[in-house]
Amino acid sequence: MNEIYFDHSATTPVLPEVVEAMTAYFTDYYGNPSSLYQTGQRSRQAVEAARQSVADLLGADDPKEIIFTGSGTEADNLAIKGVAAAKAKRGNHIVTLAIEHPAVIEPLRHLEKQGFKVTYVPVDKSGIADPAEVVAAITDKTILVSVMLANNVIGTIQPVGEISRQTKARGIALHTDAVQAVGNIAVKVNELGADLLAVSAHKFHGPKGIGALYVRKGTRLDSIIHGGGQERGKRSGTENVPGIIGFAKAMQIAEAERQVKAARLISLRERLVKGVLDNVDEAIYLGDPVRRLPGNACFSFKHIEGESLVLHLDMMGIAASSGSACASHSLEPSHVILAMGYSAVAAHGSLRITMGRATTEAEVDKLIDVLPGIVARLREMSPFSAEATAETFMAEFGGEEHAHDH
Amino acid sequence: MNEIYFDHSATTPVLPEVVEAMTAYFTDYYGNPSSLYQTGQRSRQAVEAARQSVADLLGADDPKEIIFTGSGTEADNLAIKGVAAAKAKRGNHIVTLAIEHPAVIEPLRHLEKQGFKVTYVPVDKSGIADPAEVVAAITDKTILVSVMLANNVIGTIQPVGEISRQTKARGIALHTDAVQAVGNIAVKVNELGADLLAVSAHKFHGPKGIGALYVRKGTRLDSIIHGGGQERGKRSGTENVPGIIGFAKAMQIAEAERQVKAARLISLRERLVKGVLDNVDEAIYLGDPVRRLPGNACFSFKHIEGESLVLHLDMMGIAASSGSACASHSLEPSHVILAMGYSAVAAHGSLRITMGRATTEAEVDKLIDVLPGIVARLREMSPFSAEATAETFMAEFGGEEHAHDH
Amino acid sequence: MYSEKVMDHFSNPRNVGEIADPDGVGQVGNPVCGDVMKLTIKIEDDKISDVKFKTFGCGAAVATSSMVTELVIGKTIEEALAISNKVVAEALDGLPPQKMHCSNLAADALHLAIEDYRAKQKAK
Amino acid sequence: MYSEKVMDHFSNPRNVGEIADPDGVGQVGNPVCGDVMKLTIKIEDDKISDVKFKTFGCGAAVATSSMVTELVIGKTIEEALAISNKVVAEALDGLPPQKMHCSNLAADALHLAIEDYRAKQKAK
Ligand SMILES: Cc1ncc(COP(=O)(O)O)c(C=O)c1O
Ligand SMILES: Cc1ncc(COP(=O)(O)O)c(C=O)c1O
Repeated sequence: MNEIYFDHSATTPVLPEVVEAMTAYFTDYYGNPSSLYQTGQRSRQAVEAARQSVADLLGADDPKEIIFTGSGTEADNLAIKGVAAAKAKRGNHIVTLAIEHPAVIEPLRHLEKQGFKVTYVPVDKSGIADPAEVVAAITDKTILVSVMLANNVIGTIQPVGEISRQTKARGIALHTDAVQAVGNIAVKVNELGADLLAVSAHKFHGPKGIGALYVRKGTRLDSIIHGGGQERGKRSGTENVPGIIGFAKAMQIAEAERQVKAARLISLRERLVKGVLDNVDEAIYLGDPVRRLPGNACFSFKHIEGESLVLHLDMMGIAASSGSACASHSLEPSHVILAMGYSAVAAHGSLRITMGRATTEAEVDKLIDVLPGIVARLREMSPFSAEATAETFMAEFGGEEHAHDH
Repeated sequence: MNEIYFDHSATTPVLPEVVEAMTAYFTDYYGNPSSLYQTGQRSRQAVEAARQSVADLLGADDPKEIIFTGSGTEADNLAIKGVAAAKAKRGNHIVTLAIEHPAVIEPLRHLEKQGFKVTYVPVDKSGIADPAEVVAAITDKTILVSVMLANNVIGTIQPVGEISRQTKARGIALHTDAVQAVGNIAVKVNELGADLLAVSAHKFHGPKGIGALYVRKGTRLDSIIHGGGQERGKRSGTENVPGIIGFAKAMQIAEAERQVKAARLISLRERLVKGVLDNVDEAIYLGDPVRRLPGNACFSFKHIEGESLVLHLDMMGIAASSGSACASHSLEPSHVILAMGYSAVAAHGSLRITMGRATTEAEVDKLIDVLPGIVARLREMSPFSAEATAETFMAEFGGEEHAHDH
Repeated sequence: MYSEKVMDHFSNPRNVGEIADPDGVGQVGNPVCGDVMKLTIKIEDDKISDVKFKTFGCGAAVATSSMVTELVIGKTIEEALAISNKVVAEALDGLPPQKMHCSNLAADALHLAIEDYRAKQKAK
Repeated sequence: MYSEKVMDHFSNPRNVGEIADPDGVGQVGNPVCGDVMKLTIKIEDDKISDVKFKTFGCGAAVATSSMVTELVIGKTIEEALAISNKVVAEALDGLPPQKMHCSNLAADALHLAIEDYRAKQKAK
């Protein structure tokens, strides 16, 4: 196990209070919420109370607007494919950002294969989209605009509210992937003007395997998992009762702690950023310095590769991640950092630090302490240097490309 | 809460050992299995060990053949829509049974809207399909045969192995919904000859919200939830690590206990069936007396309606369910009982008793004791009688039909 | 799922049975849908002096039948005709949405029984 | 994810650096893919007397680079040419499947370095 955990955007530990809230629903209140008898109705009531709580926390008008799913990814898939199927007759065009999470990008790629057209709006160097550009991409055929609220790599917060004013005026559904946002910044569906909004519990100290999609009343949406008709016919399958209880409990705690936590994380982040930039040469602080998640600090270090950085940190007990190719399932360099206009090499050299409720100043200082040495060691090993950069290498050895068929 | 639980086919309590196995994965080993560092790799190893265990218990050749999903319903959806999408170019015909669970029927109805043709093979009065009829339904265009292993209402076990010999010979994928079977009867993918097989943990004392699909090597299958590429690209979304651990642990225990439990449940069931048929007039024991799940006993009582029966039992602390219209999300009478050739009224008068590992003789005797009184009371209240049957009522008042648009 | 009032009427249904020589009979529902109600009424001086029901159906069907008999006894025919299915559901503190349509037909049975009574009166 | 041997070579890489006046240089990979390896070799009496590497890349890339240098020192040119990427991966007790293709290029770099040496010999 790692002593220091700087990867809260990947996942978070479930809080003991949350586990405790769930436990009785495994062993005692185990009834199927669709069952008529008391043991079943006990589960039904618990699920509906949790739904009400989640609706309230999101500022939704009606608990019926909350659909529980098996993950944040499923919530995004349901929003995108669900609207596409329901509105296919009205149009076949969808607008999104170039920096969306694969949970949004991949369903869209899937729709593209079926004849939908998707516009991937770029972002600026700080990783933020221009609302005017998003709106300008809308055509007569547009049925959905999907703009993430907070980015998972660089933590930038997108101007969803500004965009929704326009989509609303044109009667186009607006989806926002708020998986990284909930628990970290204010997320209120009416302030955002979102018609659909995806959440995942394990990002705010709830359990893995439970997500939710907010669906504004009147938004047409087809189901993507068919069966017994649970969740008002939008998501069939026996309800994950303990998961739903844990989701609501974790969200309640996260929301109660949010503002105090955010202030603390922002000051820790500033300390970290200053420490890193002061102590490591040729380091870039990626993303917007202000419009970003409180706990996110993302860097790129010249001439070195992110996975190696992550492995060296791991050997010192520090858990962090990289937007680097090798750190994820895909071997491509982070499409987010590329979309900001950085080179593939800069993207490979990225390190993402995401702090959370238990992060301490001492942990930040430890990172500031060990990072320069690791970077220096990797740079020593790097074939790139001030003279022989990746760019000159590319010019010389450009033919050495190999197919990416994995 | 109900003191006596006779609804193990709806769901089961999670065993304390299973909760215990999961707990550390909520709070301590919480890493994202896709993360490189130790906390992540610890989760990865646990997930892969669980996968291996599930593969072994199912007699699969390779743990890669196991895909974890968010429910049994999702596993069925993935099997059906996944094969349909992957093989749409080869054909558009699917064969299934008239008595399948909505987790199979509804994805098929969805495919029918997209131009697929589905043959729903009938069953005999005992609720079992004739393998020859299933095979006879296969055409040049058939890409999938989906035959449930054990039925959820009447517990009948279908001749999947006999059917698979034919599908294998013709190179057609065979899916079997084994959600009710696992933990109750032997389920080995090679003996069954299944190419796809769906499982759900909460049916055998594992947690809700986690299922699995076995996919035989070489079976072409598209994903239905797209994103980060987890589960070998077949099911994206951060892995539900505690759920997967709980799934494997529950399945290990269920399999270890299975044979002893089955023998005990069969004798309890015989006691129950004799007790009910001896003490209640005009009661029908539905389904096959031998080829059925050990713990399932399903009845139909003339002139009365199932939900009322279930509510009266509930008032006496007994949890049971009905194939009745009102007991489920749909208001239709059980399509399973109708498919066996019974009338809608008989279907409405059904009571499903499903016993489990903790069921005792005393509980069975309690049911035998109270049931006759409840049935008598409801019959007294019923407008039907030996003279005025539902059939004569239909003849007289046939015009009184109202639309089922809910 | 059901309110306490529904469960009260379900577990202790009022006026179960059939009047031997009724002045009016009303029967509604469809066995295929799972709900059939039969109401028999006795009328004296334009008032409902007695009413009994028999019902095949779910908890909601039984409870609405029972409730309608309770609501109607002693009422004039005009008052009884003002009782709608909605009134019955409200008197039971509401019904689950999926039960509103099929299982809430007791007032219809009542109205049919009154119609039957009037038809018989005319025929005399 | 990585074997102990990979992690050993990753955390204590052997023969890091660049030979000042090499007899052969081999460079492979592509910065876009995230893995670039540069091998410099010294040849004496048809044997590889020294080898050093510099690598930009992930754990697998660093470990395979280190491993190939260890495997090759003291070998004849013929023996060195028999070392394939597969041999290197096996010497490390295997690599994760997704790392086999892009990050396992050290043997290619070695072969290019030998080619470079031979080309230079011919040019002399
Ligand atoms: C035969 C059968 N298939 C599929 C399912 C669906 O499983 P789940 O509720 O876990 O999605 C069930 C139970 O609900 C079932 O009995
Ligand atoms: C922005 C964003 N969207 C969606 C997801 C998917 O969530 P989950 O892994 O719970 O499916 C994630 C995290 O993985 C995320 O960061």
